[in-house]
Amino acid sequence: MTALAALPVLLPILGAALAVVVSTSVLAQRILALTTLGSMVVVAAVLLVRADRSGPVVIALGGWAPPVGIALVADRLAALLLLVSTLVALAVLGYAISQRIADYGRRMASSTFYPTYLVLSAGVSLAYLSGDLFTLFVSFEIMLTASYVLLTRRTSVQTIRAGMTYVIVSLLSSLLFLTAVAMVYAATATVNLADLSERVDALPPGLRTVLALMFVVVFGIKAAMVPLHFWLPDSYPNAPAPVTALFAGLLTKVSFYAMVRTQTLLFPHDRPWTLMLWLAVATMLVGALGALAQNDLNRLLSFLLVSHIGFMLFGLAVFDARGLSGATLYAAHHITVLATLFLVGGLITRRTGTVALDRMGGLAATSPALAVLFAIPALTLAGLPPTAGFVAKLQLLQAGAGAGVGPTAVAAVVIAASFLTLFALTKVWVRAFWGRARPTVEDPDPHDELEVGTARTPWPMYAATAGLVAVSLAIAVFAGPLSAMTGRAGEDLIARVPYRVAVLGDADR
Amino acid sequence: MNPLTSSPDGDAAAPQPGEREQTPFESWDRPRSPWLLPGRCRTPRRRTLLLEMVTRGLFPTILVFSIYLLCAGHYGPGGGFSAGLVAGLAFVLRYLAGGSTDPGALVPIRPPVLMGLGLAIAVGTALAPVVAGEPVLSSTKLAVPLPGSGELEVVTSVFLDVGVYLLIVGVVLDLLRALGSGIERDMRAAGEEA
Amino acid sequence: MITPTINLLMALTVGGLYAVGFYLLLQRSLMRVLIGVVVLGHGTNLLLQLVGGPPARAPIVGSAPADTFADPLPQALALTAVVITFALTTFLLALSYRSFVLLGHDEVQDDLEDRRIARRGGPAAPLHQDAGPDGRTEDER
Amino acid sequence: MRVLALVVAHLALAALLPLVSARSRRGAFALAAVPPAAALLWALAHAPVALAGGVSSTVVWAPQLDLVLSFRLDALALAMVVLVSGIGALILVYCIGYFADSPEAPRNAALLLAFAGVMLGLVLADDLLTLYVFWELTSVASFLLVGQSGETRENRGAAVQALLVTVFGGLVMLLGFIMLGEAAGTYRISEIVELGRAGALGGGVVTAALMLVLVGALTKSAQLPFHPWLPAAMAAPTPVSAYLHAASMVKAGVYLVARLSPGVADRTAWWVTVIVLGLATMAVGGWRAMGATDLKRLLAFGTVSQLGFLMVLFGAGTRIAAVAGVAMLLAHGFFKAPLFLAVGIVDHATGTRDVRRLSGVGDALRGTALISAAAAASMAGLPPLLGFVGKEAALEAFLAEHSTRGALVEAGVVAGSVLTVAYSARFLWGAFARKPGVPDTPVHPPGPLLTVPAGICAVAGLVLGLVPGIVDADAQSYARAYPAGPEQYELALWHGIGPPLLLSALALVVGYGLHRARGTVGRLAGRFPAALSAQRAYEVAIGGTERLATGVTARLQAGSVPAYLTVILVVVILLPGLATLIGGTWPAQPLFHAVLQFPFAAVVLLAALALIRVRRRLTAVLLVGLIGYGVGGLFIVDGAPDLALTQFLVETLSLVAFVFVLRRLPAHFGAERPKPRTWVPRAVVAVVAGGVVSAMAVVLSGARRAPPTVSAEYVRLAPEDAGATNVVNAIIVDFRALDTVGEITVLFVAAVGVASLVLAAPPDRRRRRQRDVELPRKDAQQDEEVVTR
Repeated sequence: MTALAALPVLLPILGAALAVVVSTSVLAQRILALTTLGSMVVVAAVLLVRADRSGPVVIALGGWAPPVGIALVADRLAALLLLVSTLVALAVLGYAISQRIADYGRRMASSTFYPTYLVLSAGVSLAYLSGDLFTLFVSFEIMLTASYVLLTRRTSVQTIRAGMTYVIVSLLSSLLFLTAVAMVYAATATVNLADLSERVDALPPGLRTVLALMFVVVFGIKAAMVPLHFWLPDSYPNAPAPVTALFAGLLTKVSFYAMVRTQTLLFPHDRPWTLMLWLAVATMLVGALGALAQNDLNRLLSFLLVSHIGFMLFGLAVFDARGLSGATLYAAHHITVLATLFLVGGLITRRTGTVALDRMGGLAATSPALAVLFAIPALTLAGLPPTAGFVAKLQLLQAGAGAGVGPTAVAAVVIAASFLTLFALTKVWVRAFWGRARPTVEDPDPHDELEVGTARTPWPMYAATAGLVAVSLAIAVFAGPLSAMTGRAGEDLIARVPYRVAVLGDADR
Repeated sequence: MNPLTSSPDGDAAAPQPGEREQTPFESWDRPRSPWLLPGRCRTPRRRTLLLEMVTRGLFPTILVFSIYLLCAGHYGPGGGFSAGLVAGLAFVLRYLAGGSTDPGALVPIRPPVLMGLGLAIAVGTALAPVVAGEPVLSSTKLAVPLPGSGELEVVTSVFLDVGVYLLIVGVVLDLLRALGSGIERDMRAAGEEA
Repeated sequence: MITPTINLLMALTVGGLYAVGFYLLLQRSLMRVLIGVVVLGHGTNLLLQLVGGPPARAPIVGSAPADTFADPLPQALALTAVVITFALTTFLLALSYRSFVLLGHDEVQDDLEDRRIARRGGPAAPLHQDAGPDGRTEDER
Repeated sequence: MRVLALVVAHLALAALLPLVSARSRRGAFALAAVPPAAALLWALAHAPVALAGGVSSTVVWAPQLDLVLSFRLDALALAMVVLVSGIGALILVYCIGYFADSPEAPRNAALLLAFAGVMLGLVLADDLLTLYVFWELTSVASFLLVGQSGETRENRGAAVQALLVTVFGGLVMLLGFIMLGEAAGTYRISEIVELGRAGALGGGVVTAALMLVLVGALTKSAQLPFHPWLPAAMAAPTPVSAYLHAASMVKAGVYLVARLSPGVADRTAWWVTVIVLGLATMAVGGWRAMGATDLKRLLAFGTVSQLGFLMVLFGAGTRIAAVAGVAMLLAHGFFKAPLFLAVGIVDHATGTRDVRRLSGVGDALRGTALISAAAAASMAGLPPLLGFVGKEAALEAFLAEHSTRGALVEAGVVAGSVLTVAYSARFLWGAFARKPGVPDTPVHPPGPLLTVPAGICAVAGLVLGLVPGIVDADAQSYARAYPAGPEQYELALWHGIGPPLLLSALALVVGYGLHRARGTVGRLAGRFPAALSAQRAYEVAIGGTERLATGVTARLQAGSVPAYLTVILVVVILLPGLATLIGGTWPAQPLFHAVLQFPFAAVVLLAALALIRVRRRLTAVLLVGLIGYGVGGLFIVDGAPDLALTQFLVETLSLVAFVFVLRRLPAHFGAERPKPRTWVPRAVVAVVAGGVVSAMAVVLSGARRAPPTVSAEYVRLAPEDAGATNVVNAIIVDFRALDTVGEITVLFVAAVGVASLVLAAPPDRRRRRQRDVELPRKDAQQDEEVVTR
């Protein structure tokens, strides 16, 4: 049982290594990838149950008690997001495999896709579980490097620009991250998070602010916080649907998670945290307005992604148990719904041959299944009841309304952003699903990996998407126990002590 | 812009569809031939005899040195990384001397597979203690009886170093395959002098 | 206890590396950006090592008394960082090569869709409007 | 629990209906009418309990969020259930005939039934959040029902408008609900109303919350200035209009006001807003109805007007007004629904709804004309119909106040009644009269499935008017929640000749006069000033939002990577940088620690500076290598041999890799020299950011208080426990081995990526996409300057 928390990290790395070794057999690769992610889901579920029942699951790697060794910590927050993330990764993998079979035939092996996909999952898991600042950096590098590879794989004249934007901005954020780690070590001589949370307290408040803001910038870039978000809508939309879905679902939320983890554990702020309130407002509005200006479906979704990061930032800014609970709940919902929408976007493009909304039309009549698959996550993202988006937003709004005038005013911005989200999604519905059916746009590049403009879509692609819709619905149905748990998670985060005790208290064992 | 390369969108100089890539790595499982022999080298104009001679002598020496670094890491500067990089540099040297026709014969195993094996060994080392009920990534000292007399004390974390070593060698070889042979292939395809 | 303070010379060196790295990062040539990343990486790794404290003996037990050792942890971290920076460098190198192969140059170009929206300056066709008779909006015509 | 089961039954059956539709489209509607009918019977069976105080049921969803599905059947809810489920069932029956075998049938059957379910949930909700859940669902259902297949522009526009306006209101209302719930400590409506009656809801927050809630109510019930969505929504099929936009959904706002008023109507902000907007809506709706030529639009404006009237009654906060409100609520349902259904019949039978083209239809469709006459009479307030009973009560309510407010409102109500009479007459005339100069419209006779449901509604209005005790029992039960006035009032047909009756008569006479003058009035009403048009305001608001979105996005999203990086660096300078300046103290700092640091630092810095100017790629790469070796040298000086060794090896390997790639790249960087206005700002940002980093490092390292205890542990543990004398190596392969695993994973995946990038199928084989034609390079350059300026 001691290895439990390490499995979500080590299994996929092992899987990736073996996937390269067996790269001549695509069947072996598929089985390897699916079993790895499947077992990760199981492990994550067990971790979540254990973390919720009996406190954070901590393992000291190598048997070295932290802060000497690296600790992996699965508390409620980490375990919940890990579970949702692995579920999404599994579903997206199913979609991708099915698409690859449809587009390539059954025999096309790849020495790139499966290993990289698994490495990415490993990086995500490690980021959630890491109890060590430097390991967090390493996990980000694992995750990001894998994402670079996935984004630039089989890149073409059209997509290379997006790849460059993404890689360059991410590299800057990585180097700033490393710089921040160096700064932290300079001031405290430790990189263990629990240890740090004690040592940072001893620093003068001014310097605590410096460090806190450094991490806000570092994670803000990767979480697409305005004004550090510009790279995202320029890069995500150009990747194949499963890749974009995976990125949109996981990467920004991992960064947001890292922001929550560091800010709550290391730098407790005022309640509310005014700077973050402003950043949340900017993120919500700039993202939502950006979405409204788009004609490209994937770009529109990307801007909505940015906008809804602002919702989570709002929860963080309130900086009390309810706010953090809301942010956690929102993150869990956001991971699912964004991945779903991008997968649906992929299905739409596959069917219509285009991402341009003004070249689509009449899909509700020609493809009712697609209409349903789009409508449910769209309503979820817009936060209309009784979806998961509504439940999460409700918690955020309650936290805001209960935290004074400033947060209440920002809650009004949340309302405005929700409205703009609905507006943008209505636009998609009206343009793509209603109106005259338009002729399918021919595949502009029949030789490339992606087949578009075809009515031939294998059912597992729909099934994987529907599976994600089901996850999202499950979040809504089980909102009771879930919100109770995120509530406890929020209290833990504010209290800080449970985490420290779980990591360092065990050292005396 | 280089006039010899394609137009901005890369349309020009297209090889015919169906043309196979000329990377020797695809034939990695064919019988291997000796390396750096006359006749299997690049165009004579670009041969550097001195480099070839030096390489023939240095290559095994460097490899041995890298093994030393691997073993010495626990007690002085060195370790899997440095050792792997040193070994990798030995292959680089060979590549520089022999050109792109050669690296297919460098190792009897494809570089990605080498990388995969290295990584698998490293992760295996991390997971193996779990079977024995120990924490993940923990290491113990093993006493290995030597055939002659006495025992060799081995810290299990050495296996991690071995994994690292293999992986790094694989990475360097893969870089040679891609940035070395791969680019040369592209240059030939574009009609540039390789 | 020694107070681990970075000396002025090293602060200047690190600052210089960062400034040059940042400057190169802001260029359009991907190769320059790449060089900027490498320079920044050197700066970061140096910084990471420096925060351990002023120069001291190599932390190899037995070679010197333990209290004269340099802080080993930042060294280990920096070592990891060096390797990671190397990995990223080679990747970006391959990316700039790919970019060159595809585009015939290695410049980081502006995003087309963003430019399109910037030029349009107003909303596309009203929400519920049909596109034109040829199935396209004025934007594309 | 039972309520939720009822709602779920509606939804579940709705989900299954497409299967039924596949066999029989008529059967689908017939089946769809069953759940609402069952709901009506259930409610009527519980009527005694409901009137005695109400019956509650609760299903816990997410208690942490106070998200509890709680329901309550009381007098007000009972009245609404009669409208929602009773009229709903009748309309679904009507649909059997209306849609017959049209291809639209399957969608409408499922959606109408689903709508009936969520509407039922809405009116039974006893919890603000429960109410909100169903509230927004009705908006979505309305969107889909108005939009239909979305093929015509009219449908799309109307659907979008209805959705955006009502969801906007709903979202604002949600914020109000939450503020209200947080302030009151409960989301239970009955408890909030109790608190309000007890005067325990104080504070500006509650008032602000209530105003936000009103926005929701006003949008949903199509009150000024949000009303235009309702006439636009007439694009929907007539049964949909009859059900959603006359009988049920649009009453949700009125219902919400009626729900909350007992607790909050004594607040000036509340009643002033409701009454003023209600009266204005009543007037504007009535006036616009006079100018309408489409029968459905005429009725829609009439509905707007009537909803304003209902708002006034429920917002007044007096017992008599409340009684009148319940009576009018029911009356409106029973006269407006049959009127719509009649229009549907006329439309079905003649193919038009235009009053200018219809002529002599009354003779051909006698039954329909009769039903319409009864319903329109109820609308106009003629005895012995329920509409008359309600209007009498309303007129009495404000007279009984004996106050200025009462007098003013009374005047408004009478004026509104005049208009109501006028457009009622106009409707009858427009639909059924034989008009001079217009040829008789050809008519296909409708089937009984169309006329019977309409007839039942109209008869119900008559019966309830003749036996007002039924409605009175319900209304009194509801009105008991209000503070008792000086007088008792019972609904009755005959209250004796008093001011209300005289005012009624006056309204009838003047209203009929207005109708006689319809030519002039119609012209005047049709010439509504465009500047005041709320429809125009909606279009401006929506268009403005889109323009704002594009404008903001065009300015921010430059598309240029250097610009993005500059922004990031500026944020670094402004946030942590500024914080360092404010919060940091500069420690006493030696110039150097070891002499050897000088030469290496000099090499590094000089090489770095040279890098900026260099134009040859190879030189640049060599300079980078020089920096790398210099840094390696510094590592040696600092006592990090492992690090130095790795640095040297890595640097060498990097150099080799660079040279490999440089083989194919041009020898020089781009030829153009950047202009000062491009590079100067960049240089400034870069230098300041570099300075910030080094300042931060100095300040933070000067602030360290605790010794590096962790590192001391490493030194202590390494030889014994990890079996290594090289502490750095022990950390790497043992203490922090996970980092190493992670690091080689990065290396692994990067190598995989390099191979995939370089060895991928040559791009030349791909055809370029047509849609993304490259911008000319020159263009891109110019744009870049715009951005950086």
